[in-house]
Amino acid sequence: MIEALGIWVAAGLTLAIMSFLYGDNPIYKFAEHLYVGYSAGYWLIYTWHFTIKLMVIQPIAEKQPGAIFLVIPLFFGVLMLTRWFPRIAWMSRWSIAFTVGIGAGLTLTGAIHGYIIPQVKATILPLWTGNGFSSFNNFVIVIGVLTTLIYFFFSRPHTGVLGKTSKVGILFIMVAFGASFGYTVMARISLLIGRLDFLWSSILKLVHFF
Amino acid sequence: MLKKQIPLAITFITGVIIVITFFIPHPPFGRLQQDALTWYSVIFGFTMLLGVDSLVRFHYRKLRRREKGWWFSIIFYGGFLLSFITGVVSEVRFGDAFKIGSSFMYFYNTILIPLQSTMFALLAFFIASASYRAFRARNIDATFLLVTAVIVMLGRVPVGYMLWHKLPNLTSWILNVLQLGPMRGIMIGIALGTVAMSLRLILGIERTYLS
Amino acid sequence: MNGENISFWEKLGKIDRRWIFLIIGLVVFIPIAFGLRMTVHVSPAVKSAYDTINRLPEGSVVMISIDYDAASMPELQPMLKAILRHCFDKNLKVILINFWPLGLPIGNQGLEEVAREYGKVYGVDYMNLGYRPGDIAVMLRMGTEIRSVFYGDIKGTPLDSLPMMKNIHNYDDIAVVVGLEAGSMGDYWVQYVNARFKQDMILGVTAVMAAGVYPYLQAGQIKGLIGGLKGAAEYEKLVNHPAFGHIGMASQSWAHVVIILFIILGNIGYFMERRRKRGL
Amino acid sequence: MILFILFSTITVKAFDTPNDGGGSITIKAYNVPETVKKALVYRKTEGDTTYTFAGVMSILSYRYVDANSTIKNGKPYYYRVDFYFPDTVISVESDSPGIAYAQWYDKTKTSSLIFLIVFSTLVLVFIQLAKKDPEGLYIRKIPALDAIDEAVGRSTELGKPTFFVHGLLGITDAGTLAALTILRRVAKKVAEYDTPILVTNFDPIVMTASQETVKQAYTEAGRPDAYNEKNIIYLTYEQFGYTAGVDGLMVREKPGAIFLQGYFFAESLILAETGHSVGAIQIAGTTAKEQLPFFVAACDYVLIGEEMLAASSYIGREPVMLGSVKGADWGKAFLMGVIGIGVVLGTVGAILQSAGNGALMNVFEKILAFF
Repeated sequence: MIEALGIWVAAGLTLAIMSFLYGDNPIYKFAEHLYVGYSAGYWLIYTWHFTIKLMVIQPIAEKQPGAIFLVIPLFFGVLMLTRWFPRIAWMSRWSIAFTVGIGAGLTLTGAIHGYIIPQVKATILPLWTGNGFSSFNNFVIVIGVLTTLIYFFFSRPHTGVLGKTSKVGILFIMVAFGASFGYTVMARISLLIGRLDFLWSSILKLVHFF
Repeated sequence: MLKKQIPLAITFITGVIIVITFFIPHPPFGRLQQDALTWYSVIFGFTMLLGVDSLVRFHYRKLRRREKGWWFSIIFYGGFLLSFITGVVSEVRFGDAFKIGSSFMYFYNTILIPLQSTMFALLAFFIASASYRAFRARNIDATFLLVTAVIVMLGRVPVGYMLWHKLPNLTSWILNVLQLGPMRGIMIGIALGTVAMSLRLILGIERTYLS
Repeated sequence: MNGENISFWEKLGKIDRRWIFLIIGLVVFIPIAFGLRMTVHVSPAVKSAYDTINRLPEGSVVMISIDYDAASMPELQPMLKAILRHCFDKNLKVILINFWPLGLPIGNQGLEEVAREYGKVYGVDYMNLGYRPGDIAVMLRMGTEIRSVFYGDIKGTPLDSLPMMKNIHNYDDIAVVVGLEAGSMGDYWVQYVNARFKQDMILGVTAVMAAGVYPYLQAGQIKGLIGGLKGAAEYEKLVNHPAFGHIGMASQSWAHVVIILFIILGNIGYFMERRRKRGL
Repeated sequence: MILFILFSTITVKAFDTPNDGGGSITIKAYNVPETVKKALVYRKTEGDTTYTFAGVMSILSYRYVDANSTIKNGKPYYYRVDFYFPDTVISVESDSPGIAYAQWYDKTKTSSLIFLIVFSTLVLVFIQLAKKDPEGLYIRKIPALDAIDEAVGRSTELGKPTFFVHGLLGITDAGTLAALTILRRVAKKVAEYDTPILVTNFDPIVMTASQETVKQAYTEAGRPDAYNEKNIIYLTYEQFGYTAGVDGLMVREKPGAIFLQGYFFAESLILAETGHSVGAIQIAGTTAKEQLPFFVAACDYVLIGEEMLAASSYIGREPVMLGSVKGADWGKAFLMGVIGIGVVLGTVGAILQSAGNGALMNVFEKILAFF
């Protein structure tokens, strides 16, 4: 019985969200508010369990080495809560500043080590490989990278040679976007297939149930 | 001073330490990047309270003022309390609300999963309407976008193979070669922009939320 | 006569998008309801993923990272099942790990289902690490010792009491990491784990991400790439076990054709209108 | 049965794992015949009489990194590797013990360090130059940023609110920080025109930063009294819950202008199509390369990747900022130079190699390996 109820609820909510395609309506509004409310509560529990309990309480209770350093985020975490008290709310900026500092440091090194170096390395391709077709492919890749980078030059007017190459760059970008879009259509249809398959098998199950 | 200089100093010191320790494997520096991420999560945990508080108040205001559609805010509270209470109960009973078989996970499966998947599946419809409306050969840029999209769309499904048996090969070539350069260019550009932005933040040149 | 034509094309250009929605819905639904199927051709990127796993000696460890939730299940779950079938068929050991907590029950469900088919034993042939928060921090720490983050498995059993885990400590003990990705976790796997620990990786991604992660394949940072439901269908074909991926390909094909027809109609309408405006 | 073949050609070396924080020893085997089926590594240290099992060596790389938690820095460890052949097992001991150390510098990151130094120097130099001589600094046109004022203006004329929808990543993402810069500009215009704004947030930390940003913008516009914190709301930390919520707000409030800024995932198109259906001018910006095509298709203006990250300089037009953009461009030119030189070297090397001279190709491969 409880399983059948689950199927009814799941199938009903699926249809409620789909009704948004027709236009805003009370059924969608119901599902939307339930969704926002339920997931907000879900993530609160999630944060409690996985962040506060597992990352703060457990290491301190077990006296794990290095747990003492948790004082740092606890301090800034509490400072964040000063926003509830308008008079000292400005102190929360310290916490924002700290998170921004962490973010800046990590993304700076991450972008260089994880993106720039490997991708530049992968672009250094010989234009002659002994095979005409793969040589041509390498040529296309190198030109694609360079002209795209030219498009993202900001400090010079895009006129003359720079202008022409950046035009080629934007054409390459459009091809990439088209490819990405075309490729994605597939994924989106797959999702709908998954959902309609679920609806159809739910209907079959419920018919069978009665 | 306290309101502007100190935050700038905090960002500067934190950023510089994290960048330098990236190159030092020796303890205790080698682990600092990982620890910093944990610290970030902890601060995030505290801030979550502020977020939920803002959302709860938003709906409380609607209820109190009896704004249009106010009674949907009751649904919001219903949903919120359902997950919150089953979460607390499961957490107390099992010590872990995420244990398979808890009431918290039951509602997760019956409520959240269908909502999530259906919302995602709406994209199938929107991608069709967006293609219809936006893919017009207005100029040369748009034409390039349109033609590539159509080729790839066809080349990725068996029908494409039936139309022209080389179409999947052409699609593979577009994905592996033609679009690779610009994608990589965009990625390198974003990474460079990110490095420049991070530098500006650490140096205190970029300070959106401060002054 | 001419006047009627113009108004027809103009109307078509501004058609209520709900008609488009209805047609797409029908085109996808009909093959599902009537069980229509289509044949699939294997692409090199998927073949290369298959070969990477196929080459592994018996007993090697494959770590599969479940980095998706219910929303991407239709695309990634068939992939998970096909890869699991391949691993169990070749007597490889499987470790599941999760970076999306919401994917926890989904990954486990797929794992248990396929393991049952092959009569595999938990803790000996496969296991599930579960989830720990911290994303990149977790990935990096597993580079020295898995136990420094995962004290126990998904049920809390200490790792050392699972026979298969006795000799598994870090990435050096893992032959291949397969990331099934619906978000940015795949980038982290490549940028942190592949870059720092030279770990062999395969990515299985939602179709939307596939174009974006192709550079990794070309740069040799990943050994294979499985993209979307089509990729899953291709892998199903390679392991000789057609499943959900195959059923969906018919709906998929017809939906693509219909969308392309829409684009063509839209463009005819656009050019008719432009010609009329020039004429005036 | 274990056969000890004294004259086996296999050798095993144990050495400190380079570029790490200590506590790890690498064991590598050389001259291993291809017929080997598996290789098991055993460890012993001073005071041990027998070897204990350490792990399985990869038979592709013939390398094993022993990072067992018992390994102490500075202490010698002896290793034995058992190689399993179809018909026999050969045990080989390491010729000398391995001793683990912690390193102060990670050599594998030298290329990153060099780039970091070059790039930072360029940015700093151009910032100094810009301070000295602010004349002649240029930044190319970015239409999406020019359209901000127009969009807010039109929304005001129609008597509709302006929406600012944040992306899904936190404040550690550069795109999110750029979104805050754009929010500041939008909020300032909104304050000047005295029109309603609603900022939706996925991440609570971004919410607090948004509140500070909007507050600053209202102060800058001379209207600090009009600032209302309640207009900057958090929705839910769940991807599609957030999407459902924002969509609901869009169809009910019918905004005249919508800004979709930050890092988006699949929800990008749902948001953009719904925004379009309510007739809003939409300006999107993201560093999510996969989502750019959808914004390009469904929105009126789009900031493509790096354009978004240059937004603060474009909007502010302060010499220091423009200087940093110029420095970053030179950094880009430097990278393009590296690619160009590398490609030429590789091509000439490859041609020479096919003519029988592989010297240059060796140099080329060495350079690539350095990266």
